[in-house]
Amino acid sequence: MSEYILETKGLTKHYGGVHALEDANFTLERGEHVAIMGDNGAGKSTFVRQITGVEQRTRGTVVFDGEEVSFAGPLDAREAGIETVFQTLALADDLNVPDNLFLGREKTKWNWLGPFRRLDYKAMRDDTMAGLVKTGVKIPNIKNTIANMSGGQRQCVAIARTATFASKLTIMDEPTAALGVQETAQVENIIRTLKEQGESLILVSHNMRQVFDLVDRIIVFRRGRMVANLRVEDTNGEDVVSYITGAKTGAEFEGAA
Amino acid sequence: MSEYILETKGLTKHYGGVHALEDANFTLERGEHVAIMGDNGAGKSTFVRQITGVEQRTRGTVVFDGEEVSFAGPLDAREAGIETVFQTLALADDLNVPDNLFLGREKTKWNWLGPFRRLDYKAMRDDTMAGLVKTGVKIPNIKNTIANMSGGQRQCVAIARTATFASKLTIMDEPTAALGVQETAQVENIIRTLKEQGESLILVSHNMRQVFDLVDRIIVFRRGRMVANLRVEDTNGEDVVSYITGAKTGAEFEGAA
Amino acid sequence: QQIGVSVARFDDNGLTVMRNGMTAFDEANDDVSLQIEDATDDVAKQLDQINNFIASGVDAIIVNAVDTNATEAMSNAAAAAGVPLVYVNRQPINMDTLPEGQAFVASNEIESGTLAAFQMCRDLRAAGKSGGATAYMLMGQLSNQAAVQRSKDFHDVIGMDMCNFITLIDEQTANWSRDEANDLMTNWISSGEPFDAVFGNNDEMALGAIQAMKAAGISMDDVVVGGVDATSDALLSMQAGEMDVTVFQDLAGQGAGSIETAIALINGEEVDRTVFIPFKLVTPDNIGDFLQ
Amino acid sequence: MSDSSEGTGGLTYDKSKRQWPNELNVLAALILIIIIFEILGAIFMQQSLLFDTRDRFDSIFNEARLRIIIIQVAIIGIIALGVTQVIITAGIDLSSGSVVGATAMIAMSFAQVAEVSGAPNPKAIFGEWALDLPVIVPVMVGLGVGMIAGLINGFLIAYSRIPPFIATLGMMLFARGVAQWWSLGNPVSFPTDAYAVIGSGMNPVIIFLGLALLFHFIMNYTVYGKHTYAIGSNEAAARMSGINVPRHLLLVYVIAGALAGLAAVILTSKNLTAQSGMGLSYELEAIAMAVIGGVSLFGGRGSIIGTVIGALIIGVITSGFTFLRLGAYYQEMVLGMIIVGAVALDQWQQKRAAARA
Amino acid sequence: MSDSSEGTGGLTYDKSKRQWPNELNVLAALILIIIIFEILGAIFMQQSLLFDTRDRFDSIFNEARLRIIIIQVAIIGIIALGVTQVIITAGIDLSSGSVVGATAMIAMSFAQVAEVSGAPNPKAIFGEWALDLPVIVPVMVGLGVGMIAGLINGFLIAYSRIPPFIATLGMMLFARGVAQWWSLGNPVSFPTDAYAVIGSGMNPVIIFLGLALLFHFIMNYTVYGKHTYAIGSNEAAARMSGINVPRHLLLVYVIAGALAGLAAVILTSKNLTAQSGMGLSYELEAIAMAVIGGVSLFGGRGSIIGTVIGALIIGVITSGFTFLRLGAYYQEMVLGMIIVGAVALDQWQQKRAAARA
Ligand SMILES: Nc1ncnc2c1ncn2[C@@H]1O[C@H](COP(=O)(O)OP(=O)(O)OP(=O)(O)O)[C@@H](O)[C@H]1O
Ligand SMILES: Nc1ncnc2c1ncn2[C@@H]1O[C@H](COP(=O)(O)OP(=O)(O)OP(=O)(O)O)[C@@H](O)[C@H]1O
Ligand SMILES: OC[C@H]1O[C@@H](O)[C@H](O)[C@@H](O)[C@H]1O
Ligand SMILES: [Mg+2]
Ligand SMILES: [Mg+2]
Repeated sequence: MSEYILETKGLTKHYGGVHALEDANFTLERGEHVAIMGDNGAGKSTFVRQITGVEQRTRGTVVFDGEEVSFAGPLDAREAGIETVFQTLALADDLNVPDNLFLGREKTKWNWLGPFRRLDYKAMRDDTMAGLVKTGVKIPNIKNTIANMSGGQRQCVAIARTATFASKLTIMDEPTAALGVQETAQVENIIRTLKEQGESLILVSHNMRQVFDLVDRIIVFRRGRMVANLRVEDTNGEDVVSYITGAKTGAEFEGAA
Repeated sequence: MSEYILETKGLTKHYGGVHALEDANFTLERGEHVAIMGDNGAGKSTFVRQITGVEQRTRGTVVFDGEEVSFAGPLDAREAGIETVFQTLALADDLNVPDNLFLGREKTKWNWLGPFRRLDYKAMRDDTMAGLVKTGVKIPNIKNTIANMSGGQRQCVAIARTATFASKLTIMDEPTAALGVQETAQVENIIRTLKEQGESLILVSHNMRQVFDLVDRIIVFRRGRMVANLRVEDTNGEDVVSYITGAKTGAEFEGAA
Repeated sequence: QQIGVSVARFDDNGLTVMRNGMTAFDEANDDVSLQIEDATDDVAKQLDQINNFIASGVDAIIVNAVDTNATEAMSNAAAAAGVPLVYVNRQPINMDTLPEGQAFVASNEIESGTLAAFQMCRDLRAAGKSGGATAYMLMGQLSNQAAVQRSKDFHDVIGMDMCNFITLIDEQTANWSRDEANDLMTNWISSGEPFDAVFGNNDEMALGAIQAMKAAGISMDDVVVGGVDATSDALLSMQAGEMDVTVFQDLAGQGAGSIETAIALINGEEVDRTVFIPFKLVTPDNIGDFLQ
Repeated sequence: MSDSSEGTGGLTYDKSKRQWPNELNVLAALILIIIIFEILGAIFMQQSLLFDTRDRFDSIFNEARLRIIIIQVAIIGIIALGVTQVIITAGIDLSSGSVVGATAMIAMSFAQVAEVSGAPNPKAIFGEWALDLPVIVPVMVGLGVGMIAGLINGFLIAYSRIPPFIATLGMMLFARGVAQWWSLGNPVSFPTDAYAVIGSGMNPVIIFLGLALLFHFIMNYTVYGKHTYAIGSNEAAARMSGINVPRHLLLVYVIAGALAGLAAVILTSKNLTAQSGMGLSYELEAIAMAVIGGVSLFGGRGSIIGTVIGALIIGVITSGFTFLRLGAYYQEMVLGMIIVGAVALDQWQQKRAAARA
Repeated sequence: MSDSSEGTGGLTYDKSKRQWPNELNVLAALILIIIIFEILGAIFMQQSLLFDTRDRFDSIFNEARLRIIIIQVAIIGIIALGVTQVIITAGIDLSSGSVVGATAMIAMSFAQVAEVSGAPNPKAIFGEWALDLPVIVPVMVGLGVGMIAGLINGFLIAYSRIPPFIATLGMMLFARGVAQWWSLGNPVSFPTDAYAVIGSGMNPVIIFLGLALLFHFIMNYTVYGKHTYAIGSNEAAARMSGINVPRHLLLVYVIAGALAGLAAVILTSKNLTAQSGMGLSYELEAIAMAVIGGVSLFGGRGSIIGTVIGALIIGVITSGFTFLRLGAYYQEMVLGMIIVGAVALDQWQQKRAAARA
């Protein structure tokens, strides 16, 4: 078993003329929590999409859990053990909260019926309640469709979904962007619990306080390139900002951006 | 001319059994900047949607600029002088950045042609660049469609749109949620400029620091009701949080939530 | 010789018999090569098909017109390109002014509906109903000229002194289809109105009506049912004592005849401009002549 | 987390104000249409559409009318069950009518009898060996042909990412060609007695309602149903949530194809003949049933029950027109207006419900 | 903010890697199809599709073929110009074919001559006064009827919020009824000479290409065009941005109706007759042209140029089939496959472009 849960080498993604991600060499140790920071459009979400198979990379390799992988889609990534909260949330607007939470891995009965196996609504409802309570969100009626939820409620549903299923690696792309004060605190607690359970995590966030509170290491992206790799104990907010803005570039990344 | 630019009386919105907004009595003075805070699902966006005519209210009255109004749609609201950055952004995915920025009020030539008047692409492009620079966002190619923009880039386009057109009242629903450190600072500058120009503003935000930096007064919503109305100089973060969580309720709102 | 043929529609039972006649002729004659196109009941498409034939350099064109009123434009196109043209089965409107090198092999649609309706009238009299009889009519597609003509024929017949004892209760379209006719007849039966005769613009619809009446327990001896086409299903039904009247036209003969005429035109031979092939009434009395 | 709570955070939720299910609106439209016909019937015909005003039956209803109302929509209704599922995935199936035509021809060729009135049947496609086959053969052939058509549609849509409108438009043309080519346009008739039973009497209705019940259960209580709704609601989200979207879409189109194939079997059995023009424009009627029944063409919303009521609305209208002896020319005009009216009513109800809430 | 910069923040943008416009893919499909026909022609017919191999013309092209290729798609192509705009708003128009039928009948009744072969024309609808009218009358009537149909469609869709599929399906049935009722199914023929000129020779082609150019400009360089794309891209966003969405949609459907009306005028003039079955299934062909040309049925994407190329593809295929003497049974099958194939090619090109980028 390799010491890294995730490793990327030369990971690159171009959209036509836009070089959104360039030559990313990234490592994540087992149980480690890492934050990715950077300006809007720096390539953070692009990085997440390449790892999780949402898009096909232009070049580079991804090694997950000791094996070189090339996920055809997010289903593959999830089956390999990567749970993701995407920035776009990936919720089905016309379905209600429990349906969304269990989408793609419903609790069922009569499983011999294959695709026509019966849904266990009761069990899913109870688990949904439990999952939502962890995020601290208030939802008047979970049987309403997602289209009727507020921005923060939607985000909490997406987070509850990820937190409900165990995984080897959790990726959260700006999970608290739309959350209120209380809900943010709760979600941060969820992340702490993951840490205690030894699960690895990649957290994309613009929130400096949150990042310093929660993670072991900070990676900074600028213009599609990694420009810093900092242990939290060796750095501070101002320092990180100077990497984000381009005032500084990490020694090992010289010549990058 | 009344002293208030906006006043709501008993504004209420129910969605089926969900009482999203209940009996909101709200006032905003000319030139005043007010923040609306509250938990996820507290009813902030619902309040914004009732004022701007996106939805039809269940009951209550809205007085804008001295006249009782009942906008049939956001177009009416805009024509009356209300510019809004909606939480859902309201961008057309298949159009590019300048097209979105000027959507509904394009710069044109040959205006005698009515709906078939000619678009002045060049002028709109130049203004778009100027508007975007104000938000500090980096966009590699503004001719790419909005669908290809990162979360923060999209948000900056929506903000630039509002900032480009003068108005009597600007409403921003969580404008910096997806923004990076630099972009957030820039958008806060835009808001300060509005203050200097004497334009009124409603800012929905979960960001305590931002709110205290920018506004004159803070309104707190809880469970669809207004529960506090605080001048920033008379309060502090902890105090506001206790209103948000329900530990406290403003004297004049007793019996509300 | 290369001959282009444009047929009004391929999924039409009667026209398929005509087409079969053409194909049989084609197979029997090595020096003739047919290219048969389906105009899918679209006038404009038919005109385009003729122009495509011209562009491909065919030696002659045969047209089974979608709309006999639209033949003028077709005649003009063929005449301009100097390609011989033969109309088949349906009589062109510009028959009096056909250009040089054009002819037609057709039947007169007025006959078909009149023959059937008049025979039904006689059958009703013979059954002693001349004091008053009621009837339903199932019409073909309302945009189709055969449907319009046959319906009009029926009205004309029951307007004659000899047949005006027949009252039409209702007339509706079943779009030539047995299934729609079956449902429509069942709807009529559900209203409880008594009736003595059913005329279908074609046999398929008459057969659908018969199936509906049988399902409702109505004796086929009490109702006079007439159709047009003399399809083998209809002849079988007539043998079984259900269908009473139908009308046959020698469609296969028309098909073959049109090719012969086209070849004569190609060779510059003198041809009759009109070859008229009459309809024939079919009843249980002469059905033996039509069973193959 | 008690069973009675509807949400989290201890919020109260006023259950009495819940919006009523959309199916009730559709039902209301059905009842409204019936009432209109009854009134017009009383005025112009001095008769009732649905009730027995002539004492011809032992019940208070005009049973013959009730029966034909549903018989005449049962076959297209079966197609509409599949089309409903397709539309819920945000797809469309323009091919179902032509697939009925092609399947009708092919299945019927395996259902023919050897002897007709003492003479060998002249229409057999395959020669002697294909005559008088057990009834299971044509039925299986019908289902099989329908499923193959569905499989091709599904493959094109799910794996080649061709828009459903185009993929099924292509299949529509293709299947129409097959139907005509199969016996070169000639009708195929004279099925075995066993085959003739399938579509006789009320059998089409029983099959239609039985399948409706089955699919109602499947759409509401199984993983298949949930994923069908999820894909129609947000395909990208469904994909990101780990649903195997292509495989699921394939299954949906195969089911729709099988139902079209079954409809063809019942249709030919009912009419004792197969004609290459059969099924023409059934696709539009099936789509109309679904949409009148409240299925959203944008996907994600609708139900089997709604579609069944939609089918009944069309059945009542068809019978009502004949009942009123409305001139044939006006029928299409009025049908057009009624379809629009039913949906307009539904829209207005929903808007009112939302506003009043 | 110099003219050469493509974005903000001083980022470099590699222009050479820009994706090529989608129209080029459609053009490539057209060329591919031509090449296939040329190869098949050389092998099986020892002839060329587009070139003159028989020395019948003075040019190197088979002029008759070139002309018929475009003439036969010009009329439906005009409809497709309107349908393209409708689809770009994320709508659909199923009524255009039937509207052509109804408009054809009505317009033609005002275009008849008084004397035919010495006898007064028996088919005039209105009696003597309506014969031998100036050509502007039937043309205006045609445009007017089309616009009224479009107005009703647009009103139902924009103001009553009825889904376009249903509103135009209703109009399809309604207009078909009107077409048949107008002269009780009888064709209307014998137009004045002036009227006959409109659709003669290459006139339909000139009108088609002229309108295509006009709408190409309108869609790309005017507010009308921009709002059409915006509504199709995200209707809610367009509304929130302050576009008067209902009014705009109304305009789009009225334009589509006017184009259908114009097509009917040209069609009747070209064929010298109007028949109630005219226009049947033109809606599908018009939609096919647009979609083959790259117009997305989800709205927001597509172009007039694409649709024109799409129309040419259908024209080449139609003529190519006759040229190859492909049996009629196979034509529909192969046409179905080609439509699917053209779109599949387009999909594959786009995917490859995205991946390679
Ligand atoms: N269309 C709707 N139908 C039913 N309930 C709705 C609808 N829209 C909003 N709600 C509910 O109304 C409540 C208030 O929603 P609103 O969007 O105003 O919250 P918010 O304060 O803006 O929250 P956030 O901070 O998460 O954006 C929520 O409980 C939400 O679920
Ligand atoms: N499909 C696409 N086509 C073209 N450009 C794209 C596409 N997706 C993203 N981009 C561009 O790639 C760059 C990186 O985008 P990405 O979404 O990774 O940014 P990000 O770091 O996640 O930003 P944010 O903090 O705003 O979410 C941006 O400039 C964006 O415009
Ligand atoms: O055009 C369609 C019609 O053509 C008639 O000649 C035939 O008798 C009818 O059965 C019907 O098929
Ligand atoms: Mg991002
Ligand atoms: Mg909100």
